[in-house]
Amino acid sequence: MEYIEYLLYLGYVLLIIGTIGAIVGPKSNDRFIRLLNTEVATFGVCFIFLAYDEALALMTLIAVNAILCLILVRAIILNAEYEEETDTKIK
Amino acid sequence: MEILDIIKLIIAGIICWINFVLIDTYFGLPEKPGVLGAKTIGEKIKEIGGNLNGGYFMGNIVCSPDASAGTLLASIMNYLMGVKGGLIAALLVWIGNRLCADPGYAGTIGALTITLIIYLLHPIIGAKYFVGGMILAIFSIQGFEHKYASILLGKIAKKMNRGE
Amino acid sequence: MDIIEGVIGFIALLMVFRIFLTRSRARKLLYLCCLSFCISALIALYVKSPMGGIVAIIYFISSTLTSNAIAYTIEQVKDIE
Amino acid sequence: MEILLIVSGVCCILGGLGVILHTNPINKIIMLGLLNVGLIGMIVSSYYLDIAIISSICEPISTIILLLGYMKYLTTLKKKKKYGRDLPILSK
Repeated sequence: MEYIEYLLYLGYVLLIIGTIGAIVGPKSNDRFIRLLNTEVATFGVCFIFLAYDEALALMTLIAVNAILCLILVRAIILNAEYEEETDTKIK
Repeated sequence: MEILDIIKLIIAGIICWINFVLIDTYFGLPEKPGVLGAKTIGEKIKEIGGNLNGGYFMGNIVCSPDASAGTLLASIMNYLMGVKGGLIAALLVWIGNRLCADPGYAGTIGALTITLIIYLLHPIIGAKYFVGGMILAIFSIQGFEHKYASILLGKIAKKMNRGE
Repeated sequence: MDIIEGVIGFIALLMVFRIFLTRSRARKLLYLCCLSFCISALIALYVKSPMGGIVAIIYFISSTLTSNAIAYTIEQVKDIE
Repeated sequence: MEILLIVSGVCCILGGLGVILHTNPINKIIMLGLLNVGLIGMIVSSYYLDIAIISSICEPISTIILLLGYMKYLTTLKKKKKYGRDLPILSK
Protein backbone atom coordinates (compact mmCIF):
# COMPACT_ATOMS: atom_id res chain seq x y z
CA MET A 1 0.00 0.00 0.00
CA GLU A 2 1.24 3.49 -0.79
CA TYR A 3 2.18 5.91 1.97
CA ILE A 4 -0.54 8.43 1.10
CA GLU A 5 -3.31 5.82 1.03
CA TYR A 6 -2.16 4.43 4.41
CA LEU A 7 -2.34 7.93 5.92
CA LEU A 8 -5.73 8.73 4.38
CA TYR A 9 -7.42 5.50 5.49
CA LEU A 10 -6.01 5.97 9.02
CA GLY A 11 -7.59 9.44 9.15
CA TYR A 12 -10.97 8.15 7.98
CA VAL A 13 -10.95 5.33 10.54
CA LEU A 14 -10.17 7.73 13.40
CA LEU A 15 -12.88 10.17 12.24
CA ILE A 16 -15.56 7.44 12.15
CA ILE A 17 -14.50 5.95 15.52
CA GLY A 18 -14.52 9.37 17.20
CA THR A 19 -17.90 10.39 15.85
CA ILE A 20 -19.65 7.15 16.79
CA GLY A 21 -17.95 7.12 20.20
CA ALA A 22 -19.13 10.64 20.98
CA ILE A 23 -22.74 9.67 20.30
CA VAL A 24 -23.16 6.19 21.80
CA GLY A 25 -19.93 5.61 23.73
CA PRO A 26 -19.88 4.02 27.19
CA LYS A 27 -20.93 6.45 29.98
CA SER A 28 -21.29 9.34 27.53
CA ASN A 29 -23.98 11.01 29.65
CA ASP A 30 -21.21 12.83 31.51
CA ARG A 31 -20.27 15.99 29.64
CA PHE A 32 -16.53 15.78 30.34
CA ILE A 33 -16.26 12.25 28.95
CA ARG A 34 -18.09 13.35 25.81
CA LEU A 35 -15.61 16.21 25.34
CA LEU A 36 -12.71 13.75 25.59
CA ASN A 37 -14.32 11.46 23.00
CA THR A 38 -14.63 14.36 20.58
CA GLU A 39 -10.85 14.90 20.69
CA VAL A 40 -10.36 11.67 18.69
CA ALA A 41 -12.21 13.14 15.71
CA THR A 42 -9.91 16.18 15.82
CA PHE A 43 -6.89 13.92 15.34
CA GLY A 44 -8.61 12.33 12.36
CA VAL A 45 -8.94 15.76 10.74
CA CYS A 46 -5.23 16.34 11.44
CA PHE A 47 -4.31 13.17 9.52
CA ILE A 48 -6.44 14.15 6.53
CA PHE A 49 -4.79 17.59 6.42
CA LEU A 50 -1.40 15.85 6.51
CA ALA A 51 -2.34 13.55 3.63
CA TYR A 52 -3.28 16.46 1.37
CA ASP A 53 -0.04 18.41 2.15
CA GLU A 54 -1.81 21.34 3.84
CA ALA A 55 1.05 22.28 6.17
CA LEU A 56 -0.18 25.72 7.24
CA ALA A 57 -3.72 24.48 7.96
CA LEU A 58 -2.31 21.63 10.08
CA MET A 59 -0.22 24.02 12.17
CA THR A 60 -3.17 26.38 12.69
CA LEU A 61 -5.51 23.54 13.69
CA ILE A 62 -3.07 22.17 16.29
CA ALA A 63 -2.53 25.60 17.84
CA VAL A 64 -6.21 26.55 17.89
CA ASN A 65 -7.23 23.21 19.42
CA ALA A 66 -5.37 24.05 22.65
CA ILE A 67 -7.32 27.31 23.00
CA LEU A 68 -10.62 25.59 22.13
CA CYS A 69 -10.04 23.11 24.98
CA LEU A 70 -9.76 26.03 27.42
CA ILE A 71 -13.08 27.56 26.36
CA LEU A 72 -15.05 24.28 26.38
CA VAL A 73 -13.70 23.15 29.77
CA ARG A 74 -14.55 26.55 31.25
CA ALA A 75 -18.08 26.31 29.85
CA ILE A 76 -18.60 22.83 31.33
CA ILE A 77 -17.48 23.95 34.81
CA LEU A 78 -19.70 27.07 34.72
CA ASN A 79 -22.66 24.95 33.66
CA ALA A 80 -22.14 22.54 36.56
CA GLU A 81 -22.02 25.42 39.08
CA TYR A 82 -25.12 27.01 37.57
CA GLU A 83 -27.13 23.77 37.80
CA GLU A 84 -26.14 23.46 41.46
CA GLU A 85 -27.44 26.97 42.21
CA THR A 86 -30.77 26.36 40.51
CA ASP A 87 -31.25 23.05 42.34
CA THR A 88 -30.84 24.66 45.72
CA LYS A 89 -33.09 27.56 44.76
CA ILE A 90 -35.92 25.23 43.74
CA LYS A 91 -35.71 23.29 46.98
CA MET B 1 28.57 -10.34 10.59
CA GLU B 2 25.20 -10.47 12.33
CA ILE B 3 26.73 -12.07 15.42
CA LEU B 4 29.30 -9.27 15.73
CA ASP B 5 26.55 -6.60 15.66
CA ILE B 6 24.58 -8.32 18.41
CA ILE B 7 27.66 -8.66 20.63
CA LYS B 8 28.48 -4.96 20.19
CA LEU B 9 24.86 -4.02 21.01
CA ILE B 10 24.85 -6.05 24.24
CA ILE B 11 28.21 -4.63 25.39
CA ALA B 12 26.99 -1.08 24.76
CA GLY B 13 23.81 -1.84 26.72
CA ILE B 14 25.79 -3.05 29.73
CA ILE B 15 27.98 0.09 29.68
CA CYS B 16 24.93 2.39 29.54
CA TRP B 17 23.16 0.48 32.37
CA ILE B 18 26.18 0.78 34.69
CA ASN B 19 26.60 4.47 33.79
CA PHE B 20 23.14 5.74 34.53
CA VAL B 21 22.33 3.54 37.52
CA LEU B 22 25.55 4.51 39.33
CA ILE B 23 25.16 8.25 38.65
CA ASP B 24 21.48 8.31 39.61
CA THR B 25 22.12 6.39 42.81
CA TYR B 26 25.06 8.61 43.75
CA PHE B 27 22.96 11.78 43.48
CA GLY B 28 20.36 10.38 45.84
CA LEU B 29 17.36 9.52 43.70
CA PRO B 30 16.26 6.50 45.81
CA GLU B 31 16.30 8.46 49.07
CA LYS B 32 13.22 10.66 48.72
CA PRO B 33 10.64 11.55 46.06
CA GLY B 34 11.78 14.78 44.47
CA VAL B 35 8.37 15.81 43.16
CA LEU B 36 4.94 14.89 44.45
CA GLY B 37 4.10 12.55 41.57
CA ALA B 38 7.01 10.20 42.34
CA LYS B 39 5.51 9.39 45.76
CA THR B 40 2.37 7.74 44.37
CA ILE B 41 4.36 5.61 41.91
CA GLY B 42 6.66 4.41 44.71
CA GLU B 43 3.71 3.45 46.91
CA LYS B 44 2.08 1.61 43.99
CA ILE B 45 5.29 -0.39 43.40
CA LYS B 46 5.40 -1.30 47.09
CA GLU B 47 1.77 -2.40 46.92
CA ILE B 48 2.47 -5.10 44.31
CA GLY B 49 5.34 -6.53 46.38
CA GLY B 50 8.41 -4.52 45.39
CA ASN B 51 10.87 -2.34 47.29
CA LEU B 52 9.99 1.23 48.32
CA ASN B 53 13.39 2.78 47.47
CA GLY B 54 13.41 1.12 44.05
CA GLY B 55 9.92 2.51 43.50
CA TYR B 56 11.11 6.04 44.28
CA PHE B 57 13.95 5.54 41.77
CA MET B 58 11.53 4.54 39.00
CA GLY B 59 9.15 7.36 39.84
CA ASN B 60 11.90 9.95 39.68
CA ILE B 61 12.93 8.71 36.22
CA VAL B 62 9.36 9.13 34.96
CA CYS B 63 8.76 12.58 36.44
CA SER B 64 11.92 14.46 35.41
CA PRO B 65 14.73 13.90 32.86
CA ASP B 66 17.61 12.47 34.88
CA ALA B 67 20.81 10.68 33.90
CA SER B 68 18.86 8.16 31.80
CA ALA B 69 17.56 10.93 29.54
CA GLY B 70 21.00 12.53 29.50
CA THR B 71 22.59 9.28 28.34
CA LEU B 72 20.08 8.74 25.51
CA LEU B 73 20.05 12.32 24.21
CA ALA B 74 23.83 12.76 24.37
CA SER B 75 24.40 9.52 22.45
CA ILE B 76 21.86 10.62 19.81
CA MET B 77 23.62 13.96 19.33
CA ASN B 78 27.01 12.21 19.27
CA TYR B 79 25.76 9.97 16.47
CA LEU B 80 24.48 12.94 14.46
CA MET B 81 27.03 15.74 15.07
CA GLY B 82 30.15 14.40 16.72
CA VAL B 83 31.62 15.45 20.07
CA LYS B 84 30.26 19.00 20.10
CA GLY B 85 26.73 17.60 19.83
CA GLY B 86 27.13 16.09 23.28
CA LEU B 87 27.75 19.50 24.83
CA ILE B 88 24.60 20.93 23.17
CA ALA B 89 22.59 17.98 24.52
CA ALA B 90 23.95 18.63 28.04
CA LEU B 91 22.77 22.26 27.88
CA LEU B 92 19.26 21.31 26.68
CA VAL B 93 18.90 18.59 29.33
CA TRP B 94 19.81 21.16 32.00
CA ILE B 95 17.06 23.47 30.74
CA GLY B 96 14.57 20.60 30.79
CA ASN B 97 15.58 19.72 34.34
CA ARG B 98 14.94 23.26 35.51
CA LEU B 99 11.47 23.17 33.92
CA CYS B 100 10.54 20.15 36.06
CA ALA B 101 11.73 21.77 39.34
CA ASP B 102 14.86 19.70 39.95
CA PRO B 103 18.43 20.86 40.74
CA GLY B 104 19.66 19.27 37.51
CA TYR B 105 23.09 17.94 38.44
CA ALA B 106 22.40 14.31 37.56
CA GLY B 107 21.29 14.85 33.97
CA THR B 108 24.15 17.15 33.05
CA ILE B 109 26.84 14.93 34.55
CA GLY B 110 25.35 11.84 32.90
CA ALA B 111 25.43 13.53 29.49
CA LEU B 112 29.06 14.65 29.92
CA THR B 113 30.15 11.17 31.11
CA ILE B 114 28.64 9.31 28.16
CA THR B 115 30.25 11.84 25.79
CA LEU B 116 33.65 11.02 27.27
CA ILE B 117 33.02 7.25 27.04
CA ILE B 118 31.93 7.45 23.40
CA TYR B 119 34.97 9.59 22.54
CA LEU B 120 37.28 7.02 24.10
CA LEU B 121 35.60 3.94 22.58
CA HIS B 122 34.61 5.15 19.13
CA PRO B 123 37.20 3.19 17.08
CA ILE B 124 35.75 -0.08 18.43
CA ILE B 125 32.02 0.55 19.08
CA GLY B 126 30.26 3.27 17.10
CA ALA B 127 27.90 5.80 18.62
CA LYS B 128 24.95 4.15 16.87
CA TYR B 129 25.18 1.07 19.07
CA PHE B 130 24.88 3.17 22.24
CA VAL B 131 21.44 4.42 21.12
CA GLY B 132 20.16 0.86 20.85
CA GLY B 133 21.94 -0.16 24.03
CA MET B 134 20.23 2.57 26.04
CA ILE B 135 16.84 1.30 24.86
CA LEU B 136 17.73 -2.21 26.06
CA ALA B 137 18.87 -0.80 29.42
CA ILE B 138 15.69 1.22 30.00
CA PHE B 139 13.57 -1.76 28.89
CA SER B 140 15.14 -3.97 31.55
CA ILE B 141 14.12 -1.50 34.29
CA GLN B 142 10.83 0.11 33.29
CA GLY B 143 9.21 -2.33 30.94
CA PHE B 144 10.05 -5.95 31.69
CA GLU B 145 9.02 -6.83 35.26
CA HIS B 146 8.50 -4.14 37.87
CA LYS B 147 8.72 -6.27 41.01
CA TYR B 148 12.15 -7.83 40.57
CA ALA B 149 13.67 -4.68 39.05
CA SER B 150 12.72 -2.63 42.11
CA ILE B 151 14.19 -5.27 44.46
CA LEU B 152 17.48 -5.18 42.50
CA LEU B 153 17.59 -1.36 42.57
CA GLY B 154 16.88 -1.39 46.31
CA LYS B 155 19.86 -3.70 46.94
CA ILE B 156 22.20 -1.43 44.95
CA ALA B 157 20.93 1.64 46.86
CA LYS B 158 21.49 -0.11 50.18
CA LYS B 159 25.04 -1.09 49.22
CA MET B 160 25.93 2.54 48.35
CA ASN B 161 24.43 3.92 51.59
CA ARG B 162 21.61 5.77 49.84
CA GLY B 163 18.27 5.02 51.35
CA GLU B 164 17.25 2.93 54.40
CA MET C 1 16.48 -3.69 7.52
CA ASP C 2 18.98 -2.57 10.10
CA ILE C 3 19.18 -4.70 13.20
CA ILE C 4 19.15 -1.81 15.69
CA GLU C 5 15.93 -0.35 14.26
CA GLY C 6 14.38 -3.82 14.35
CA VAL C 7 15.13 -4.30 18.05
CA ILE C 8 13.82 -0.81 18.95
CA GLY C 9 10.65 -1.29 16.91
CA PHE C 10 9.91 -4.65 18.54
CA ILE C 11 10.26 -3.14 22.03
CA ALA C 12 8.00 -0.21 21.05
CA LEU C 13 5.24 -2.52 19.76
CA LEU C 14 5.45 -4.60 22.96
CA MET C 15 5.09 -1.45 25.08
CA VAL C 16 2.02 -0.26 23.13
CA PHE C 17 0.19 -3.53 23.77
CA ARG C 18 1.11 -3.52 27.45
CA ILE C 19 -0.18 0.06 27.87
CA PHE C 20 -3.50 -0.98 26.33
CA LEU C 21 -3.92 -4.07 28.50
CA THR C 22 -2.73 -2.93 31.96
CA ARG C 23 -5.42 -1.94 34.46
CA SER C 24 -3.46 0.15 36.99
CA ARG C 25 -3.02 3.90 36.36
CA ALA C 26 0.46 4.30 37.85
CA ARG C 27 1.96 1.37 35.92
CA LYS C 28 0.66 2.79 32.63
CA LEU C 29 2.88 5.83 33.20
CA LEU C 30 5.99 3.63 33.52
CA TYR C 31 5.26 1.89 30.21
CA LEU C 32 4.52 5.27 28.56
CA CYS C 33 7.95 6.53 29.65
CA CYS C 34 9.64 3.52 28.00
CA LEU C 35 7.63 4.08 24.78
CA SER C 36 8.74 7.71 24.75
CA PHE C 37 12.41 6.62 24.86
CA CYS C 38 11.82 4.29 21.90
CA ILE C 39 10.07 6.88 19.72
CA SER C 40 12.75 9.47 20.45
CA ALA C 41 15.46 7.06 19.28
CA LEU C 42 13.46 6.09 16.17
CA ILE C 43 13.05 9.76 15.15
CA ALA C 44 16.79 10.34 15.39
CA LEU C 45 17.60 7.20 13.40
CA TYR C 46 15.03 8.05 10.68
CA VAL C 47 16.04 11.69 10.08
CA LYS C 48 19.82 11.60 9.70
CA SER C 49 20.54 15.30 10.22
CA PRO C 50 21.16 17.61 13.24
CA MET C 51 17.63 19.02 12.99
CA GLY C 52 16.29 15.53 13.75
CA GLY C 53 18.28 15.52 16.98
CA ILE C 54 16.75 18.83 18.04
CA VAL C 55 13.25 17.45 17.34
CA ALA C 56 14.02 14.33 19.41
CA ILE C 57 15.25 16.39 22.39
CA ILE C 58 12.25 18.75 22.39
CA TYR C 59 9.80 15.84 22.04
CA PHE C 60 11.35 13.95 24.95
CA ILE C 61 11.36 16.93 27.33
CA SER C 62 7.72 17.82 26.62
CA SER C 63 6.69 14.19 27.03
CA THR C 64 8.33 14.18 30.46
CA LEU C 65 6.40 17.35 31.37
CA THR C 66 3.13 15.60 30.48
CA SER C 67 3.96 12.58 32.66
CA ASN C 68 4.83 14.89 35.57
CA ALA C 69 1.45 16.64 35.37
CA ILE C 70 -0.51 13.38 35.16
CA ALA C 71 1.30 11.85 38.17
CA TYR C 72 0.69 15.01 40.23
CA THR C 73 -3.03 14.87 39.41
CA ILE C 74 -3.30 11.19 40.40
CA GLU C 75 -1.88 12.07 43.82
CA GLN C 76 -4.34 14.98 44.27
CA VAL C 77 -7.44 13.16 43.02
CA LYS C 78 -6.90 10.04 45.16
CA ASP C 79 -8.26 11.77 48.27
CA ILE C 80 -11.37 13.14 46.58
CA GLU C 81 -12.39 9.90 44.88
CA MET D 1 7.73 -0.25 4.84
CA GLU D 2 9.65 1.82 7.33
CA ILE D 3 9.60 0.80 10.97
CA LEU D 4 8.46 4.25 12.22
CA LEU D 5 5.32 4.08 10.06
CA ILE D 6 4.26 0.71 11.50
CA VAL D 7 4.78 1.79 15.13
CA SER D 8 2.89 5.07 14.57
CA GLY D 9 -0.03 3.32 12.88
CA VAL D 10 -0.44 0.81 15.71
CA CYS D 11 -0.22 3.68 18.25
CA CYS D 12 -3.02 5.57 16.47
CA ILE D 13 -5.41 2.63 16.15
CA LEU D 14 -4.97 1.38 19.73
CA GLY D 15 -5.01 4.91 21.16
CA GLY D 16 -8.25 5.78 19.40
CA LEU D 17 -9.94 2.60 20.59
CA GLY D 18 -8.57 3.12 24.11
CA VAL D 19 -9.94 6.65 24.45
CA ILE D 20 -13.43 5.38 23.62
CA LEU D 21 -13.38 2.18 25.70
CA HIS D 22 -11.94 3.38 29.03
CA THR D 23 -14.34 5.10 31.41
CA ASN D 24 -12.12 6.84 33.99
CA PRO D 25 -11.10 10.33 32.70
CA ILE D 26 -7.45 10.03 33.79
CA ASN D 27 -7.12 6.78 31.83
CA LYS D 28 -8.64 8.58 28.86
CA ILE D 29 -6.06 11.38 29.12
CA ILE D 30 -3.18 8.86 29.21
CA MET D 31 -4.57 7.24 26.06
CA LEU D 32 -4.82 10.70 24.45
CA GLY D 33 -1.08 11.04 25.05
CA LEU D 34 -0.59 7.72 23.22
CA LEU D 35 -2.62 9.08 20.27
CA ASN D 36 -0.45 12.19 20.18
CA VAL D 37 2.70 10.02 20.00
CA GLY D 38 1.31 8.51 16.79
CA LEU D 39 0.57 11.94 15.30
CA ILE D 40 4.11 13.20 15.93
CA GLY D 41 5.59 10.04 14.43
CA MET D 42 3.50 10.44 11.27
CA ILE D 43 4.45 14.12 10.89
CA VAL D 44 8.16 13.30 11.26
CA SER D 45 7.96 10.46 8.75
CA SER D 46 6.84 12.93 6.07
CA TYR D 47 9.71 15.34 6.97
CA TYR D 48 7.71 18.32 8.30
CA LEU D 49 10.15 18.96 11.15
CA ASP D 50 8.97 22.47 12.12
CA ILE D 51 5.38 21.32 12.56
CA ALA D 52 6.64 18.44 14.71
CA ILE D 53 8.29 20.97 17.05
CA ILE D 54 5.09 23.07 17.26
CA SER D 55 2.99 19.97 17.90
CA SER D 56 5.21 18.64 20.66
CA ILE D 57 5.23 22.03 22.41
CA CYS D 58 1.42 22.37 22.23
CA GLU D 59 0.76 18.89 23.65
CA PRO D 60 1.56 19.57 27.36
CA ILE D 61 -0.45 22.82 27.31
CA SER D 62 -3.61 21.01 26.21
CA THR D 63 -3.04 18.17 28.68
CA ILE D 64 -2.51 20.52 31.63
CA ILE D 65 -5.68 22.45 30.78
CA LEU D 66 -7.71 19.22 30.68
CA LEU D 67 -6.24 17.95 33.98
CA LEU D 68 -6.88 21.22 35.87
CA GLY D 69 -10.41 21.34 34.48
CA TYR D 70 -11.04 17.75 35.60
CA MET D 71 -9.92 18.51 39.17
CA LYS D 72 -12.22 21.55 39.39
CA TYR D 73 -15.13 19.60 37.87
CA LEU D 74 -14.71 16.69 40.27
CA THR D 75 -14.58 19.05 43.25
CA THR D 76 -17.80 20.74 42.11
CA LEU D 77 -19.63 17.43 41.69
CA LYS D 78 -18.60 16.05 45.07
CA LYS D 79 -19.43 19.32 46.84
CA LYS D 80 -22.89 19.31 45.31
CA LYS D 81 -23.62 15.78 46.48
CA LYS D 82 -22.43 16.46 50.03
CA TYR D 83 -24.32 19.75 50.18
CA GLY D 84 -27.53 18.10 49.01
CA ARG D 85 -27.21 15.47 51.74
CA ASP D 86 -26.63 18.04 54.45
CA LEU D 87 -29.49 20.32 53.54
CA PRO D 88 -32.50 18.32 54.83
CA ILE D 89 -30.82 17.84 58.20
CA LEU D 90 -30.29 21.58 58.41
CA SER D 91 -33.90 22.32 57.50
CA LYS D 92 -35.26 20.06 60.22
